Amino acid sequence: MSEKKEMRDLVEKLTKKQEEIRELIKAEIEWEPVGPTPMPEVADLRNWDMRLLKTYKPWYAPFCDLCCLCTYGKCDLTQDRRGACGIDIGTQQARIVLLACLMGCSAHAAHAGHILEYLIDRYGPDKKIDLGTFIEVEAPNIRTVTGLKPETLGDLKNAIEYVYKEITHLLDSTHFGQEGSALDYESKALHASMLDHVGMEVADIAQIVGFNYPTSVADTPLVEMGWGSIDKSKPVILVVGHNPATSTVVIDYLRENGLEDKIEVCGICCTALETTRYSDKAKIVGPLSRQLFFVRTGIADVIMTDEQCINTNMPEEASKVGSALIATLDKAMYGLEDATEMDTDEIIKRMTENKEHFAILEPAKAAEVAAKVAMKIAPQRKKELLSEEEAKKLAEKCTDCGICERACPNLFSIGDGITEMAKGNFEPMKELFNLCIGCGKCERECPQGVPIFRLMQVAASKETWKVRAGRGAVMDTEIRKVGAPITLGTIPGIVAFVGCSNWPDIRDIAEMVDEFARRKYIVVLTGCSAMVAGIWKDKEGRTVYEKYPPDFDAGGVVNIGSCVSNAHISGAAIKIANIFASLPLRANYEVIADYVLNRVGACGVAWGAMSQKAASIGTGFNRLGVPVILGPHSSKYRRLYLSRKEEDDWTVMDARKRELVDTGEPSPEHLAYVAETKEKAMIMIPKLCIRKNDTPQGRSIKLNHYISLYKKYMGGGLPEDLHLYIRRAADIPLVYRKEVMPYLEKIGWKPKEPVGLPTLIGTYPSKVSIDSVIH
Amino acid sequence: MSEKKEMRDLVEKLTKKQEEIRELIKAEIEWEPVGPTPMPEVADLRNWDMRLLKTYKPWYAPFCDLCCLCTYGKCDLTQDRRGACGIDIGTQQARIVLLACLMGCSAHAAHAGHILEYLIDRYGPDKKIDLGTFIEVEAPNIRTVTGLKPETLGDLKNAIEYVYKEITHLLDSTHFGQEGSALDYESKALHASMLDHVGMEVADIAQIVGFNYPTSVADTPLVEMGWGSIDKSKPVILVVGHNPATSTVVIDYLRENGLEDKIEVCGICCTALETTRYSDKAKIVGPLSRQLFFVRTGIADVIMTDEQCINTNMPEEASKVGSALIATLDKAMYGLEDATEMDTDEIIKRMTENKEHFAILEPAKAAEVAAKVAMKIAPQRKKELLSEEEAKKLAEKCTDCGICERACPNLFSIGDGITEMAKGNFEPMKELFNLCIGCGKCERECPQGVPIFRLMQVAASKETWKVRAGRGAVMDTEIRKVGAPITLGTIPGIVAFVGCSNWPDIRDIAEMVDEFARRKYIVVLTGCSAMVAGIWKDKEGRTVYEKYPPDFDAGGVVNIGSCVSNAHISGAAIKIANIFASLPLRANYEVIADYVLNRVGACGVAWGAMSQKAASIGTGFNRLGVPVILGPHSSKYRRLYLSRKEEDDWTVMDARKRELVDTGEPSPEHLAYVAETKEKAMIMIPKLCIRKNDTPQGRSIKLNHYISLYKKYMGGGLPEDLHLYIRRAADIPLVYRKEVMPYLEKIGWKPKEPVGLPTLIGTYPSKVSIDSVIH
Amino acid sequence: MATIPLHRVNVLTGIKGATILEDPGQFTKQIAKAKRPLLVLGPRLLEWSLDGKIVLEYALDIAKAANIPICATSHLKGKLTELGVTPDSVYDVVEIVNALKDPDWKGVKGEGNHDLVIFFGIRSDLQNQCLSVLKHFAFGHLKTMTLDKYYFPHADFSLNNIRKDKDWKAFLEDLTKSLQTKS
Amino acid sequence: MATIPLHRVNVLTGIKGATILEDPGQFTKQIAKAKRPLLVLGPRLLEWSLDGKIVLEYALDIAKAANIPICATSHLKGKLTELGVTPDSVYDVVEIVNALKDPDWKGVKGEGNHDLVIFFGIRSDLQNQCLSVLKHFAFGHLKTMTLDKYYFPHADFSLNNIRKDKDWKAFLEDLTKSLQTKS
Ligand code: SF4
Ligand code: SF4
Ligand code: SF4
Ligand code: SF4
Ligand code: SF4
Ligand code: SF4
Ligand code: SF4
Ligand code: SF4
Repeated sequence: MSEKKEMRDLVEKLTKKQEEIRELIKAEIEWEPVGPTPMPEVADLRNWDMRLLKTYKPWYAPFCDLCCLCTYGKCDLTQDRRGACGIDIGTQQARIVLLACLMGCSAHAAHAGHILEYLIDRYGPDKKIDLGTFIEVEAPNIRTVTGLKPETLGDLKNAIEYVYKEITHLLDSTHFGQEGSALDYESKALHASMLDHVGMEVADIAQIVGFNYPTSVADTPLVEMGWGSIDKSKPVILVVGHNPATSTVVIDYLRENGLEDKIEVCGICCTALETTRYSDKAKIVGPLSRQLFFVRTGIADVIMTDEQCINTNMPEEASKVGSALIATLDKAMYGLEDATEMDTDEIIKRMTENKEHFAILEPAKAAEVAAKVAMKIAPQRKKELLSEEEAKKLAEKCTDCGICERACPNLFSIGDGITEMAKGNFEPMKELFNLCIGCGKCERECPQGVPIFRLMQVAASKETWKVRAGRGAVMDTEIRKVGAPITLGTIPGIVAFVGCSNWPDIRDIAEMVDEFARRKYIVVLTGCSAMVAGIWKDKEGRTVYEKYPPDFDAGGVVNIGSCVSNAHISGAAIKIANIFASLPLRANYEVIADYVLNRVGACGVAWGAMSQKAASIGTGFNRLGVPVILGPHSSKYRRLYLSRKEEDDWTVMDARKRELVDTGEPSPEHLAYVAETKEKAMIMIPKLCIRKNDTPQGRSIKLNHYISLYKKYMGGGLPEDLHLYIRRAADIPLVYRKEVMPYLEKIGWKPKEPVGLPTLIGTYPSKVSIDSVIH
Repeated sequence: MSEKKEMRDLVEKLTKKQEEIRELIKAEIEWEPVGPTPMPEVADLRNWDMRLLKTYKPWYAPFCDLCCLCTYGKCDLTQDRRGACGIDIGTQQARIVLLACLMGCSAHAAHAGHILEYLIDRYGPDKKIDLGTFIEVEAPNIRTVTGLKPETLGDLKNAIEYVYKEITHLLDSTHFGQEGSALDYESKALHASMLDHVGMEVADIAQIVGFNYPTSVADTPLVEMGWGSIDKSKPVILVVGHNPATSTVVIDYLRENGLEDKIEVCGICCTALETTRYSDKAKIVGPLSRQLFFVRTGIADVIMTDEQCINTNMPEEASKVGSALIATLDKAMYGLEDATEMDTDEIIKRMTENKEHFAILEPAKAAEVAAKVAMKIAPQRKKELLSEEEAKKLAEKCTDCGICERACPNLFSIGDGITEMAKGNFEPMKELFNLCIGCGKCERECPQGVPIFRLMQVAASKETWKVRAGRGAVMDTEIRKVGAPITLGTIPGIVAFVGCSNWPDIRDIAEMVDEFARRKYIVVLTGCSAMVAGIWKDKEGRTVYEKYPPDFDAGGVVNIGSCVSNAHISGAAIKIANIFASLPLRANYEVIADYVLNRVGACGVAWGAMSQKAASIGTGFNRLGVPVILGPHSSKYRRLYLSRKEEDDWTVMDARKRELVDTGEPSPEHLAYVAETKEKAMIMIPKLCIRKNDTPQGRSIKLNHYISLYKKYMGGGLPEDLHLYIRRAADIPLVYRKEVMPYLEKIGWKPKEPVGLPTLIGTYPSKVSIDSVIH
Repeated sequence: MATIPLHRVNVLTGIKGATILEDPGQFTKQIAKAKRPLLVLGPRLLEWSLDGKIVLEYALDIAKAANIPICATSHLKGKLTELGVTPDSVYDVVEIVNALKDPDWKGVKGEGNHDLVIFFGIRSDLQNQCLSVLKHFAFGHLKTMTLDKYYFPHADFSLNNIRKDKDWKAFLEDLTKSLQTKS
Repeated sequence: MATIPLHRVNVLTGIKGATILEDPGQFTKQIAKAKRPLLVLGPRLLEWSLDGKIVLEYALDIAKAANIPICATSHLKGKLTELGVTPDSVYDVVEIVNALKDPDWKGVKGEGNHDLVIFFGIRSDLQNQCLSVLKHFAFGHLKTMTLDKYYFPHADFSLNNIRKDKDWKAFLEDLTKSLQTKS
């Protein structure tokens, strides 16, 4: 058959739908052959999901015995009962997980869509995507998932519209009376979460291109963090949220009007991280857990909220301390009057004179109003912090009744701390401040009206810290360098500290980062975790950002950026498969995910995971084959993916020999796992970085860390499951050989042949052939 | 200024975003001027919403004291407490309502998208939309909301993609830490629900065009309903759900293979309604409440599920009675193997021999498999129904312990019924069967294992009924005819019975339909309500479909169609404004909704509302100014929109005189209201059809019905609020004048000037000018 | 352990569940404490009967004994008229609840909002939802009570689940007596 | 009325709440009933102390008194080793719970899955979630119990909230004694 005829046949066989997809992804541009799943729909990657879920079974911890989602309810789902719709307790949990992942995915997708629209308005759809000299694979998630290589902002739109459509289909399935299988809901959650990485990638590429954020550079500026770093003698604008459209325009406005040194701009949450990518004069107050505390200091003259992770009671909180508030996005308008089309002077007048708050959805107008209002009201506002004497006095109101403790999600002994404060001992409250997640429940419950958050002003350290500004995508050059050591195992792993601030102790992140950077892991960070990695200093007074190089390389500590920058972490894993291993990524998700699962020793740590976005980010990593460790409270997400190492089947295909091999090796052991303590997390991290592809040298390095951290935190001994990870004697770390060898003999360990080219392809039904995993 | 220059200025002033919207809606085609809100975004109609919500304030009945949506939770929201995110109990309810509306909206949008894709695959995007001779305004919702006049299937795609995008933005706002205002969440829910009507309209137009459903015709065929109508001696295929892509192809397959008379096709829920629009040989088993009952009879040889409102435990239920199951859509795959690409014979073999169930996402293949499997297994299956003797025996197991009663959402005395059955008295169970919503909870709880659903086989009447096949859109010619009498009030109202089957008594609908058709209201129906309107016969043995004409006119009873056909009801209201009143509808939502609210006496009755789709359908009607009455259990939706007639402000603008008029007239009184009983509902319906625009003649007709129904069910007397609806003596119905006049005098009633052209435009901030409401 | 409502749909999900009162005297005490009680009567009172007397009549006895004004919901007014009773107000239950939320409402007597609202005879799920409205949005100015034979978690004071109709009847009669004695 | 857990996050939402046992004897009885009990100990036992003795030691006394095998979660093994105790198994809490769900699991002793699992010393929200897993997915083959000073709604048997540490201490000591007597 001539090539032409073949082509014609192919084209004839294409359905209209396939044709349309090929058009959307510009299939005619042949940068790589179009893989099997361009713009995959709900069921297209289901076989892959089912294969993952066979080993990593969902573990459900229902938060409630009931379902309350329709008017047939409430339905009692205890003891194998089913709701009126037929659903059981496990499937109901899976449905809620899917809903959470959709809420997360839609948050980023809408953020991406909004930013894109804004930038296309400014620059047109043809504005080129250029991430700098060292980044050619600009959009690994988009390329892998959709098959599109985006070259312009307009191309990104095609990608995000595909996400919108899939969100709708997935949300449909959460409706009354649909999916009856927990596994299918999980497959849908995995799909939603993969899409989340597409959405995040669109958002951050657009931001980088549109706002000129740093790119193709590792040593981004060090910016200041800490509420003590904010000069409250100046007018202060506080930006809170995630969408930097407005905050960047605020910086523009200040620059254009020569006000950059006259007005302090500071931020909380991801908008803070974004703003410091745009201006290193902007400051980071801290993560979400500092929001209520900082707002209640009254230091901010103007607060600008955008979207996600902002206090929903902000108007009241702002009014209480006399701050002005501007809501800048339609996601959260607080019932405020929409002043987008009101005369600017009128707005300013009403904000300053009547102390009214407004929604202003036009960035330029919001920026101007913010600056002018801040300058106008700052001189009149008293921004006195509490003195120790005043604090002592206020603390005396506390009767140590313990009511606040009951409301505290962490059961902290707040009363004890305050009682001590009344005695002049501020230490317990200082300690508490580091543990506190800032939920505000304690103060609300206090029958004595003790202003707990104000008291914290005295306890909270005014120290300032350094955070490296987020750098966006990992460079192709870096990937080229680390590809081999990562997949062979000689770089023991990539550890990604990501996500929110619902952690047991704010200092945990910095401690873990230090431990693994020292051990020459590649440490990457995003979001709230990226901030608080900076709140610890070594003896020389250096934060981890100053202590370790900012390179994506062994021992580097890299702030990738905000939440949406998480796509660059999944992107880096994908790029290892593509750039280093030369696997085509175009519409080739299954092969890439299989590669990552079996060969890229990466592990996410979402220690303070709290939001629905954290759910979708994490679950998206899971579909790609990256395990995630969560903090203890994250059992409240209701679902984990756990294997049972002794019982489960660890068979893989050896792609070279084309035969199934029962490895018995639980690597990675879990996909979504809750660790009780940071000590346990630090034991798990090295283990979850083990991959079947490790060379003996790489494996011995990984096991070295595993054993050494086990000994450090378990008081000696050897990990109970160590033998499962030792294939041959060469895998045993030299330093531990004397201890390990006799142990292995004792338990009757037998060496095994390592697998040449481990893959799951071939172990389950899939359109993908084994050939495609060989590069 | 020359016109050209003006034009240029306008174009120059358009942002890229506006340009893009103009392109999507083909603004250059000047069938009407483009109104103020083409493809409106979340905040664009917020002022209208806020105006509605000022009068019709949200009433929240929390279903739970807590929020459990993120890992900060559970948060206690009692007694004005706020969650860690700052949310309060009211705002949390509003968030859940928004989520419900989004689940509903996405269900229809995904259905629409799927059908469109399927049809575009078959016919190409250029297939013309033609709804027949009498329907020129083919897409009133799409035209009004988006500004697009869809001419082809491809145009519909633009509309649905707009919906996808908005869904994403709205879902974003449900994420942790966003909207802090219950009213803003309501505005978003109203937005989502308006979009739902767009999605439904897309779906049904596509179906009508693609499947050649009846259109531009009133007297569609009468089809058979009732489980007794199914000839179980033939192979039986049961279709369940909402999306008719597969069921239509099943009919095609039977037709093409001469099997139409050899295989029974019957359906439950909306797919049943759709299938009877395609083939009047198909039968309707009944509404959703009959699903579990019918499945457990085992009469179906093959069950085909598609999406929404299908039992999530169907594989197990099917297996229990030996039915074969095919899941035909990715929304609900039940964990079944996806056989879409498996060899057909192989599937049939495994289904018949191994009794396996499969997912088959390709309609043609699913249809072929269904037919072949049904023919193969039917002869081997015993489809014996329970005899009265057997039933009595089984009923004897019942100890009348009352455990089932506790689990019953309606607290039915099932045990009593069964005890009577054991004694040979089947009456109580017959009665129960009419009340039962088929949730299955009773049987599951029974410690004696009494097979309650099987027993119902004996109690359930095998009578068959007639339902008129759904007819789709109301014809423009009909609108022209009724426009004047409706807006003047001489047709007393349009009553729409819509939605699910969670009603207090399945017979309520037919009774209400009869009452209002007799009173010369226009009665329209959709969904499960449209079916059960047929389950009552008058003395001559006629159902309401036989008793009343099928015309959209006074005294007509019109089955519009399935759930998605609800868009034709909102569409009819819109068309009255457009065709009769000549108001331009293009991108002119606010003006149209204001018109409907003040001048179109229509009222929805969602008596058995249960699903999230019912939430969005109803809320969409609300935004358009149509009030909805819900059944008592619907308080479990958590939110109503109620006014307080004496306290609230009933000021409107008189558009002719350009002055504000305090009418004191609460019309319509509520937007979303729960009636405790059908009696109360029947008193409310005429009242909620009152509009400020009624002429004296029209008003007196409406009040006539109000008073007469009040007397009928309240045992005499006059409605407590009657005086509020009497503007001048001429408004008083003649027959009641003697009674009413003295009463009015007694309470000191004073006549009022009626309002010439009542409108809310001008009573709140809006871009829309009063001029635009004058036609 | 939580008292599980007889009606499983009405299980408490949350923090604040009704206090169960068993003894008519306890009810009388709470009613006596109230300055402006209100009895909200629903259509189920027409369907239920105890010893051949519809429960509505028991309800009216109670109203009379304690001189509590009545709000008749749904179409109850018809039967009341028949029994020669004129209700102090006629609202559907969601409407009266809507008014009760407002601390400044004038009440059915025009003497100010009520401080104790006794619900009786509304469909169990709807009644519980209505009680929830008041529990969350009127906790500052009123308390709620129920006389149905089921436990209502969202009320302030509720009977426990009563299995036997004769116990319920006895309770209703005793309550009437106790109220008569009191007043 | 529902027992409100001391930890408000752990409020019961649903049907089945833990039975509160007050008396050590009741605990002993339940433990004695079990054929293969298991004690799951968590890291909080290192942080809490009563009268200068870390609570872990009380837990070990109980284990010894009743001869119950121990699963040490998190990094607890370190301290146990220090105290000269070898735990029968080392799993993190979500892992042991995962194994316990499986009725066919061999148990920490290889003698079959456990029929009573006593949790002690896990972070309160996590412990409650783990108890929920077993309540929903292992109710057919095992019961759960807690010894922490808080009420855990998802357990089968739980202490009530104990305000005073000395009461808790007394309970733990009495339980040890009671178990010693029993065995
Ligand atoms: S699922 Fe959540 S909101 Fe619903 S009843 Fe349970 S705790 Fe309450
Ligand atoms: S969705 Fe299902 S389980 Fe949930 S309340 Fe409705 S019928 Fe019950
Ligand atoms: S609730 Fe108030 S008084 Fe009681 S311990 Fe806490 S801070 Fe002190
Ligand atoms: S603000 Fe901090 S101390 Fe207070 S309840 Fe929340 S976590 Fe506990
Ligand atoms: S990391 Fe979590 S809490 Fe922090 S900004 Fe992102 S989503 Fe919000
Ligand atoms: S979303 Fe808000 S109220 Fe709900 S659990 Fe999270 S913090 Fe609490
Ligand atoms: S199936 Fe019918 S009788 Fe049984 S519990 Fe449900 S509604 Fe009640
Ligand atoms: S639970 Fe079973 S035995 Fe008890 S009354 Fe109901 S049907 Fe009869």
